[in-house]
Amino acid sequence: MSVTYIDAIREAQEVLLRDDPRVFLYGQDIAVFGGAFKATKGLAEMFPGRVFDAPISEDAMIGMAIGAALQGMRPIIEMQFADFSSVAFNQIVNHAATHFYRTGMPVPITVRMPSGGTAGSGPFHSQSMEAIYAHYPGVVVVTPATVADAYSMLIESVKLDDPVIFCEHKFLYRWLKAQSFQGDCLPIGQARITRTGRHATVVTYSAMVHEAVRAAERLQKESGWEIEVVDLRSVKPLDIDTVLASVARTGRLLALGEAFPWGGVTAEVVSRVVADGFHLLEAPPMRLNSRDTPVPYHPKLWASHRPTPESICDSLRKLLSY
Amino acid sequence: MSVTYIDAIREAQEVLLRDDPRVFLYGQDIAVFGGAFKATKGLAEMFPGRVFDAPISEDAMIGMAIGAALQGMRPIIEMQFADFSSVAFNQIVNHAATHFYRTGMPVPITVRMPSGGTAGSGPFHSQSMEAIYAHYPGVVVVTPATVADAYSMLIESVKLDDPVIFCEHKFLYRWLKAQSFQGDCLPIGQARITRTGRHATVVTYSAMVHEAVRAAERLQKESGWEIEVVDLRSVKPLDIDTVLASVARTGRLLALGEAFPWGGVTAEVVSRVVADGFHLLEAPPMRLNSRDTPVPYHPKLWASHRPTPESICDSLRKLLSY
Amino acid sequence: MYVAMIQARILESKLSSLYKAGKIVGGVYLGKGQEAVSAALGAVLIPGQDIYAPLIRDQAGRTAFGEPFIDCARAYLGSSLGPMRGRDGNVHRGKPGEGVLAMISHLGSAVAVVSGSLFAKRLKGELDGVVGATCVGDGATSTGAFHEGLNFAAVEKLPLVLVVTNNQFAYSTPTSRQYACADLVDRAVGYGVAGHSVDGTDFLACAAVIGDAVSRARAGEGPQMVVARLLRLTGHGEHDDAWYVPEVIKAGNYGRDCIDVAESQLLVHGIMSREEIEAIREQAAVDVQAAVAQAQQEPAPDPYKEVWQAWSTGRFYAEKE
Amino acid sequence: MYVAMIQARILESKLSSLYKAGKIVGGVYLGKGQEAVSAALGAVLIPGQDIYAPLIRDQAGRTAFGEPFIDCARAYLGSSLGPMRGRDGNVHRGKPGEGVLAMISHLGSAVAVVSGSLFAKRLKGELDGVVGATCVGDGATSTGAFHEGLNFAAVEKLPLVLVVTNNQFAYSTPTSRQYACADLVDRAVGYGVAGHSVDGTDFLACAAVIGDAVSRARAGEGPQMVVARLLRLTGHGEHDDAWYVPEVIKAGNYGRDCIDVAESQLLVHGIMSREEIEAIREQAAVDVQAAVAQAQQEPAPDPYKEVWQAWSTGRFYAEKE
Ligand SMILES: Cc1ncc(C[n+]2csc(CCOP(=O)(O)OP(=O)(O)O)c2C)c(N)n1
Ligand SMILES: Cc1ncc(C[n+]2csc(CCOP(=O)(O)OP(=O)(O)O)c2C)c(N)n1
Ligand SMILES: [Mg+2]
Ligand SMILES: [Mg+2]
Repeated sequence: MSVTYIDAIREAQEVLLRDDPRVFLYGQDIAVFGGAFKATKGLAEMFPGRVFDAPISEDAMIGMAIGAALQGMRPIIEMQFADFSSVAFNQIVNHAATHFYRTGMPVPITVRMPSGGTAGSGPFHSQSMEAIYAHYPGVVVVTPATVADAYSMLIESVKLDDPVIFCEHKFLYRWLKAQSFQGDCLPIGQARITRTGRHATVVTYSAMVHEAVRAAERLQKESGWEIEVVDLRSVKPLDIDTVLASVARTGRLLALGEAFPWGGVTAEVVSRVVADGFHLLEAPPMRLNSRDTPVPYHPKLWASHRPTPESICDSLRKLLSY
Repeated sequence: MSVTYIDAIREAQEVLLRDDPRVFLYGQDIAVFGGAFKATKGLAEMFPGRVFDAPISEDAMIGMAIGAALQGMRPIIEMQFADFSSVAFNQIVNHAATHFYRTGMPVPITVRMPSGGTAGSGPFHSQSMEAIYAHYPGVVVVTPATVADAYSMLIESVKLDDPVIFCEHKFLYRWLKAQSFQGDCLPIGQARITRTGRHATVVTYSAMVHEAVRAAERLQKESGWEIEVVDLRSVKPLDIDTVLASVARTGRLLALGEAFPWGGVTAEVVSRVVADGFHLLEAPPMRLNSRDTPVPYHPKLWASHRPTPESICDSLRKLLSY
Repeated sequence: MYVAMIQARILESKLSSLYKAGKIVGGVYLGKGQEAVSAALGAVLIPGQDIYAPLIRDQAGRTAFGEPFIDCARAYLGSSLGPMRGRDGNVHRGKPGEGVLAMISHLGSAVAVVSGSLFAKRLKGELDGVVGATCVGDGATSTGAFHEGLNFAAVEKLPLVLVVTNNQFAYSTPTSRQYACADLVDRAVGYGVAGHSVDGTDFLACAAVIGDAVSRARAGEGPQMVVARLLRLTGHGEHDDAWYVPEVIKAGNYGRDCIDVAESQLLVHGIMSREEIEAIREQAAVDVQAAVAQAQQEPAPDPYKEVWQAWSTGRFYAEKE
Repeated sequence: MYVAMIQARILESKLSSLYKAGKIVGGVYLGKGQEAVSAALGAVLIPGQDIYAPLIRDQAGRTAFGEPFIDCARAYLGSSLGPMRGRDGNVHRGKPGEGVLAMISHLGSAVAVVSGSLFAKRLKGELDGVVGATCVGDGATSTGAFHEGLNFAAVEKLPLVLVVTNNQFAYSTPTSRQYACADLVDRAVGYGVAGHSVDGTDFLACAAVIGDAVSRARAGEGPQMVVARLLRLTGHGEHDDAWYVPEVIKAGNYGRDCIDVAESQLLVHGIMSREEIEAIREQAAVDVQAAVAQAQQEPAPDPYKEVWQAWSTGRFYAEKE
């Protein structure tokens, strides 16, 4: 029997509710309905009085969570889509993120953000906002790419004392399957070598890990190139040591992400690698992001807006031929 | 007689109101009171019915501007502090920024954001949000560093058909003086070599241009190093050609900014330079940003949170000694 | 107005079938049960003059305001000739140059935009007799954007008509988890705007109350908030069977189908005959079918020809990229 | 409560002098004229049990709630021993572990946070007899955060006491540009919360009305919104001389100084004698002076010793940076 990425998220929440009386869930349509993506299916019935439907008030949802966290609770907030967190932006970056530094009292909230593009979702149900939150001091931003990570990192996120932006990728929800929820349980802040290689390193995270692996497999078959794929797992903190160790082996770096191209995770990765590992590089480090437009609605446009195995292969070929 | 940076902003608005009937001003306390920083002093009296006080509703202020722009107007919106634009974030990045791509109809609004740190302003009146907005496709983000740029770029911003985030630095408001508002009138999208040099390039923008120049002068006096300072002027679009040309001359790059260290302008600059000018570099490109905490309130902490001539000199010495 | 209701219902049924047949990518959100409210508004707005920001359940209002079926069909079927050229979808379509705003998903955000358009018209001296209208659901009233936008309109005494269609649910969330006032119309006094209440299943009442609100706004009486009570007669989207809606609500007055009510009212008052109604239905079915057939033959957007430019300022591309 | 008012007034006059003497960096925002409202709330809240989120004009409430002068003096004078250790300033100070929230500048954002604290207490079974209170100005009522937060509290029927101090201005903006309802208390019905109105210059009335609101919340009657009318008797901050406030308002009832009113009420009702009042004043002056003197001798924060860490999770620093 196989389990999916969304199963992992649901299961982690069940375990958290079961094991930790401080945990409660709050979000739009997450109680009886089980959430827009069914990430909380059945939990309201299993845990009466601990799973709540919220009004359409993202700002207040986060404000509420901050207040609850200050009282010792561990709220998990579901944004219906990451894109809607734009209206909760202030409470996240100015209230939750600054609180520990300002007062010494941490704000342990976990904000689940269904992120990333899927066909036909369009400009307001497809966004990848990890870079926006990671820019701010005080937040932890995690971006699980596997079923096991979705599971263990959600559990770990809730245990962390800092506010966590949990970017779960909608494309992976039902598409990504595994035999179980168990994995290597790497801690947040540690990257993983998803695929080893020696000719180039692709540093990426979330759904793009799988596209990178596909591209790597294709290049291996086609021309014998061995591409290493590093899954950052969390973009803040960002495990530059694992990245540097990989680049030390391969000498070549492609930073890959699905978010908009200006700034973002790929720029941070490249900047850190060149700062500390300039001498390791045998070719200019490259970046591949989405195109610099809103995420288009039509599947044909969408498929060419985000990086694909084809465009990743193209970038890698360029990188390898330098 | 000398004029200041804030005078330039006020004067540009006067000229715009005088010359373009589509222009109006909207913001908190900007009418009779003339604005928290007096950037609109006297304009309500000079231009009756064209300068309006807004309720404390930043989201609606931007929404209003979008609607007005769609009717052919050219609103200039004053945020009382850039930090408060966090509650207008959604209207800016999701409504204004996406509108041209989605519908073909541009949204010519200019949002004035009093940005950056000053002593004693603390975590919520000191922020530099340029990177947050620049991440999103569709917006123009400008960061004038001189009196003449504040003047000409504000005028040009209002003439642009795209939404412009006009990041004006509060520290420069009264501190920065010039003989007149006239400058070289470089267009938005073009960087300027503020100071020529041949040993290293500092790429920066806004108030940090002046700190970089100070650092450069100090290093020149101390040890004869000639540091080139590039003022980006706008961070999106970002004039990488001018930056690359400078790096081609100096072989060394320090990207400098006052914003938080994760991601941001400095990461974008470094990533683009290494992508296109890797072979030009004789040393690993460096970055210097603020520290990774909220902007502290106490002047002593604040002064050491942002880059200073001292810390810039330190970075440059490291860069030059590589 | 009744014609638009019927047309919208038939158009939407078609969209629903197409969705179930997998012919539409993306969501389908229907206005079933809300046609009277929606069309009552669309019908009294003046194209080319007024501003209209329809929301997800406003097919009837769009149709009443004059939207041709082909615009709708193109949007849902992803034709590159559609109003959004495949860049945005379905209910988001708009023609802002013609006064129909192109909504973003974030609920409540159109309130300030419509108001801003009116504010601009006043500055231009073109506000006389103009109104701006938008619709929100019970759920959207909980957003900060709704509050700020309405308050702005009230302070400026703009001719905004804000129709709140209280369909008892926001997705699956019942109104008891959305607000605690007795009736959403109680909010009007707190903003200093006029409040109107109407049974949204009652065709003639909708026409009267919404028509009156629009006239008042047009006459300079400031913002008008209309709260219409009814039940969403479908899922939140077509992926949702709305199992969570209790039978008792469905069986009650809210559960009435406004189209049935309209028909009997039209017949009783002798406004239309059964034959006329049948003829409208038949014609609508034919026209919808034609629009769908046309849109289905049209090309999808081509990513290789797509102009991937989010700025309108051309020189930013020419010079730099 | 009266003691706290006097103490706050004396403390704030001192802050004002220090500001004018350039001894304070950053802004000074005073509660002059608002002490009765502020203290009435602070005095009936129970330290160690209730949640209190004071805003910029709540020195009197803080004092009434038990804040020692030294906390205030340390914050304004930048002592590293202050509650915010120099990391944040002045009116932002708080001790969230003791139920006094540390405000951020963004107006309205505390409403949801206080409510969330109460929600948590309910989940923990510790809500009985507890209230949470916060204060906002007329201007803050226009924020989306205010709306969303209050609506949330209403839906959850939380024991929130929301005091809206309508001091006629938000910075320089008069209420006519802020809202269009007749009275902000008209908003209560739209949220389904209890509304109370009070003349904020009237000491005894404030005590009665705010005391009653707090008791009702404590008794489980759900959110209570109190709207107090008065005039800010100072600039927005000490940098502002408030020239834009029309004489006619200053001369009217709003312009009364609540401390004068309180004194005459205390004397008339024989609650205190003039000697007692004088003694309180004198003692307050001495105590304020002592606190200021102490804070002035204390060290400023040292950037070299500062722990520049925004995460509380230590291993993120140990491992990676
Ligand atoms: C700010 C925001 N949060 C969440 C959503 C997701 N969402 C889309 S429709 C909807 C329910 C809307 O309910 P209501 O306003 O009552 O309108 P109805 O669908 O009932 O017509 C939700 C939660 C959204 N679009 N915007
Ligand atoms: C969201 C937001 N926008 C703007 C400001 C800037 N600001 C600080 S105080 C103030 C006026 C507040 O007026 P009001 O709420 O009436 O309180 P009062 O100062 O009169 O007590 C403004 C505009 C802010 N703090 N937060
Ligand atoms: Mg609804
Ligand atoms: Mg006020």
